[in-house]
Amino acid sequence: MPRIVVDVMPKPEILDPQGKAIVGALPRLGFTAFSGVRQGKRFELTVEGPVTDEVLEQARNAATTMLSNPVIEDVVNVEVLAEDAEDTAAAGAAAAGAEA
Amino acid sequence: MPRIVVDVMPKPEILDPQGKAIVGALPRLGFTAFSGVRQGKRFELTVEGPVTDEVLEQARNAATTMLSNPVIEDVVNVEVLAEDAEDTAAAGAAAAGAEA
Amino acid sequence: MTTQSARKFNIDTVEHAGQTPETDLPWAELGLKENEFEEIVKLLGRRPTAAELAMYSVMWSEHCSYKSSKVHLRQFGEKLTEEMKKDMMVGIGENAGVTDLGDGWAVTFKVESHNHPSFVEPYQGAATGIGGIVRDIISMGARPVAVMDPLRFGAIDHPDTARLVHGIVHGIGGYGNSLGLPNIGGEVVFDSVYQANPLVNALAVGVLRHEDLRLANASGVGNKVVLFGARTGGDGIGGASVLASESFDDTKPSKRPAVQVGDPFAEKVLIECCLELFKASLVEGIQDLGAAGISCATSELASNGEGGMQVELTSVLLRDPTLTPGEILMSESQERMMAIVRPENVEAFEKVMEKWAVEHSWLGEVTDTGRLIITWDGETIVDVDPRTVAHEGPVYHRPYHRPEWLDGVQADTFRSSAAGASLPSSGEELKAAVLTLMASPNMCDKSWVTRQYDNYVGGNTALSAPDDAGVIRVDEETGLGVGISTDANGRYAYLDPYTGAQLALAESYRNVATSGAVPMAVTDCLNFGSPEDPEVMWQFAEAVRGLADACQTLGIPVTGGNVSLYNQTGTTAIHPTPVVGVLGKFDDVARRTPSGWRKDADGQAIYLLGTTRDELDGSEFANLRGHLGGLPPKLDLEAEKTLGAILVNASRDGMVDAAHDLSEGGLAAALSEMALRFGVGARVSLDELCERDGVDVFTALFSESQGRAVVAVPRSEEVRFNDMATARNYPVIRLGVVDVLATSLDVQGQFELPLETLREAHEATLPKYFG
Amino acid sequence: MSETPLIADLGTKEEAPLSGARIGVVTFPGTLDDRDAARAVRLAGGTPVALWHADETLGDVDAVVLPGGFSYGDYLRAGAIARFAPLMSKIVDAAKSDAKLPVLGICNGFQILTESHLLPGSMVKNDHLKFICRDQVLRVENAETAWTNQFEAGQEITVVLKNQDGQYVADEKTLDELEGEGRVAFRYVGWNPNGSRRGIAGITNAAGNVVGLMPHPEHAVEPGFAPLDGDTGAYSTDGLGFFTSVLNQLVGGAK
Ligand SMILES: Nc1ncnc2c1ncn2[C@@H]1O[C@H](COP(=O)(O)OP(=O)(O)O)[C@@H](O)[C@H]1O
Ligand SMILES: [Mg+2]
Repeated sequence: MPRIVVDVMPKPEILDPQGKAIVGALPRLGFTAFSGVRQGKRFELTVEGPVTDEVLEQARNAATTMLSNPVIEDVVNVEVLAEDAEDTAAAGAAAAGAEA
Repeated sequence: MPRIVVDVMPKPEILDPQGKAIVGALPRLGFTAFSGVRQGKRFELTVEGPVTDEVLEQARNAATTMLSNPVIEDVVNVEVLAEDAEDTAAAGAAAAGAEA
Repeated sequence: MTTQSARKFNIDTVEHAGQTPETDLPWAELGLKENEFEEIVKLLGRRPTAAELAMYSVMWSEHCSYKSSKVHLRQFGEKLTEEMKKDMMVGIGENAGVTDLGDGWAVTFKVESHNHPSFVEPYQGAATGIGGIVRDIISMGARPVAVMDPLRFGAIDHPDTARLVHGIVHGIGGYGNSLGLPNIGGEVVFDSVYQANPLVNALAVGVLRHEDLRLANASGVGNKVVLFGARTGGDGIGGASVLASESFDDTKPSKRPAVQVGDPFAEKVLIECCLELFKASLVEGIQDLGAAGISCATSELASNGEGGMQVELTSVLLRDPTLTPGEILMSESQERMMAIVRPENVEAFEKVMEKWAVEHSWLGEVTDTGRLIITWDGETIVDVDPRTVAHEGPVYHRPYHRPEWLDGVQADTFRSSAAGASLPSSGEELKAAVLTLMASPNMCDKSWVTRQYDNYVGGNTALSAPDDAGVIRVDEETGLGVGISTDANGRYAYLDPYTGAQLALAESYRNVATSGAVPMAVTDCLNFGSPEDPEVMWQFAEAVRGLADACQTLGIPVTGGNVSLYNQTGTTAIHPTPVVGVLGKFDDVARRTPSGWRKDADGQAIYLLGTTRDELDGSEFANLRGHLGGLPPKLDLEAEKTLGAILVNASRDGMVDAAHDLSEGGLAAALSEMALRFGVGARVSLDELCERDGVDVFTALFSESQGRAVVAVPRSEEVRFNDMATARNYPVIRLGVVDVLATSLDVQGQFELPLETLREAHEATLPKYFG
Repeated sequence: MSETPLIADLGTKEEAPLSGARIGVVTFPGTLDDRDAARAVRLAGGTPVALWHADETLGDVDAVVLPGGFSYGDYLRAGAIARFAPLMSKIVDAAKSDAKLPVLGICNGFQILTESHLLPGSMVKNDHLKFICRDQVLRVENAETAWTNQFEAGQEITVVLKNQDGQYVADEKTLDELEGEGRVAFRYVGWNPNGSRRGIAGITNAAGNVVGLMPHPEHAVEPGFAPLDGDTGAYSTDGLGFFTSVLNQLVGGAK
């Protein structure tokens, strides 16, 4: 079944405590190449049928109204997952998802 | 400065309480197109200089050893952020990241 | 929703099993021994189906069947006296024991282990440990009201310890805090013997009205069987998933998560939803799903009730539609319950589910056939006598013998050892020793841990860490309440498991009495190495015998508990660690005694109850010097009873304002903790004590003699208090006074220890290692 | 010196005289401190009324408390899903209406209020990334709101702090506005326990009827089950002031 990915990141001006903790810990494990880390969220929404424009529009709306809080977060990406894209056409009325 | 994205998702067979709570709430807001939701993490690692193979390798290692918990999570993606890619060449020895 | 009947399985039916007796079954991979498999064939009169094999294998595992420990645990029942049974409403054998508190109130509590899962995945292992024990409490018909967490970790400076401490503490908090259950106590102990075998024990306590008591039985022919809560996934079946062969079909994914992920939100909703069911009397019997999942719930409900049950397995709601019937039966998915509902209550039951948005599915009904019949799309895949699954599993009389090394260990006393040479004796040396002791990993301040736990939620917590017992109000009208403590000293139990187990009970009993509660009931979690090692088995047998004997003397019954075996790496077992929880009752929690003196206690007299002997073997002081040998402190249970009675009476009659028992670290630890509790100093002298008991100052400070407690007595009560102790013939001695102006612990003629210095040393240790 | 038993005052369960005011306490799935909030209302002399998140009407309550907890597990963001409950839209409307329904959001309730945009800013994880439970001293910065009029401005009170996502954040402009309009209601005294901007523990809307704070006043209402006042060592019942304030306001009492 096709999936839509929604990526949400903390706004650049908001301090990200988790990212800060990670950037502090990385060098201790020998990872010295990174000067900053920010931790956001990735949602994968499973779609029953084909990903129509209407469905993508729903995903975009859900992303801004519920999956993110505009005061502290930005939606940085909403897209159909590439690896599912080939299935998409074939997907049709497949059986229901496991997670409902 | 270039950024590397690391995406981490709960393993498919593992319960994802976050995704479950969201999938239950979506229809109440009129978002009926989605049969399943899984919530993972997205990390953005800022790189000081150019993204060499060595740096990417560090990111991959950090992804599996520190940014994810292999017992319950999969690293589903490690890549240079496309929108930064054009900067990459020019990046060179830019100033330090905001978050360090 | 997927209807599973549509799925293609090559189902191994009972009929098929009858026709194919020669089929190879993976009984060994499922952990069964050959004789056990043969026993199953004998019981059934044919080979088991794959689903039956799944059920027997999980239900006959050590964890579910207690096959190695059963013969010993019997003593808890055999040694019960009439006095001990008086307030016991439900004893061992049910999900948790229930004790009558009077006024129509009852309390249920139990401690359980989640050791191994917490080593593999500390956060989720510890979280689901809390989740599991809380479901046991719900299934008695009770509202869970508090949790506790006795923990053991490896050496504090071992590289893996921080991972475990962070994950486990975070997991316990993450789950317990989200359930709205205050954490009212526990233990944090570091010892290298627990390096790859950390102990995560979790205790939950719940309260109920008598009429809400529920048991796990399926009674009433025709009553419905319902499964509700989370969906069933592949959790806890294990990577092996040998049951893939059950379907004789190798196209299915064989990856099954051994790790269970907890969903505290789902459990919180489950709690409220169950309480609503109990209140409206909508369930007849109820059982939580923990280890062995549906196998356990169906077979236990059936064998405790009318004896028969019929269940259709394709009705189970799944998270993972590829699960085979055997896997569904074994799955340990969390946050599920099974209940028995009268047909006339079905509609009302469904209304409650709807209100809380809890998924449920009707699986079948109670029958009087004496058989547990499980079908898959109408075809019978399980047809067993449920008793043979749930209660009549194998019982082993495992060989045991006293370890040969024990004589040598017991002969190696602290005083005779190199570690016991050059003991502190000058005031400066003693002061330094007290600071070192109070900063040591086991004696240091634990608030780095306990601050991550909500101890206020519910508004009924009258005492919690760092006091001797957690105290919870049960009835807001009367103040009726309970106090609970958990204790164990693995080093004592290593030196002498019989006495060691008794010492754990005695300490817990003393802690509860010190807080002012009358001890009433016991729960225990017996953490040991491999029962297949005769020396470990001997430790286990001795500990159980010791505990049962001591319960009889103290007159309080074990009402439930848990056994955790195989806590060992290679041939090295952990110290025997019998964690004992004691529950006591308050008529009014307003009378509970805190473990330190307050700012308004100036001039109150400080008394020591009990006798101090030269007992340093197995002590924290010896541990500081890396020594473990000799015999643990002597125990006089009659003296403990008297001490308990004195402390309870003193609390009830307002004769003491603060009390703290003496245990690890002895008097040095007790005085330090009492002063630090509210940051109020004291002046004491040990001269009289040393003279009376014939010990030196070092021994007076660091000996771990039992039967002792320090109390603070208001001036107006001194005469009464002294009279009470003397009347009971209990040694009592005045050590000094609370001094609000002194900002130190002043041991006169020896040293003066500024409280700030002491506090800094005491509080720095955990943050230093764990951030 | 004092001979009174240290814990004697526990026994006196004096409740304030009933004012008759009805204070709704909302329960969402995952709410934890609802019974505690109801107890606090009762001890202050009000009548607690249980409200259910899925209710379509507010009934005849005079004020509403959104209590603490982990609504919907706080899995998405604290308060994010609860905000969409049917009852929340009624509460938002009533709070914004001319009637200015007094609303107090405690901890998760505060998070729900910011998610609902009744109050500005938001909460992120504590800067130390751990759950923290401690006795907490606050300074009352604004003693004019519906929920603080029984305090004095500048008064220091002791309540309970317990949360995981308690770090208050907002952009500088919003923070300056809050400060300028006197809408910072409470500030942490001493150590900032979660890294909140400008030490902010609670804020109010411009009208003063909607107040949100991370610490828990409902856990500082009953001796014996309350935090300790750092100075006197006695139990703090400072939290009662929140509830007596709203009762006072409802009977039309001025400051
Ligand atoms: N893991 C923990 N969780 C909750 N409370 C704890 C934990 N560890 C220790 N405590 C609390 O800290 C205090 C001191 O612990 P401990 O020294 O083991 O007490 P005692 O010697 O009286 O049994 C007690 O109140 C105990 O309940
Ligand atoms: Mg104690």
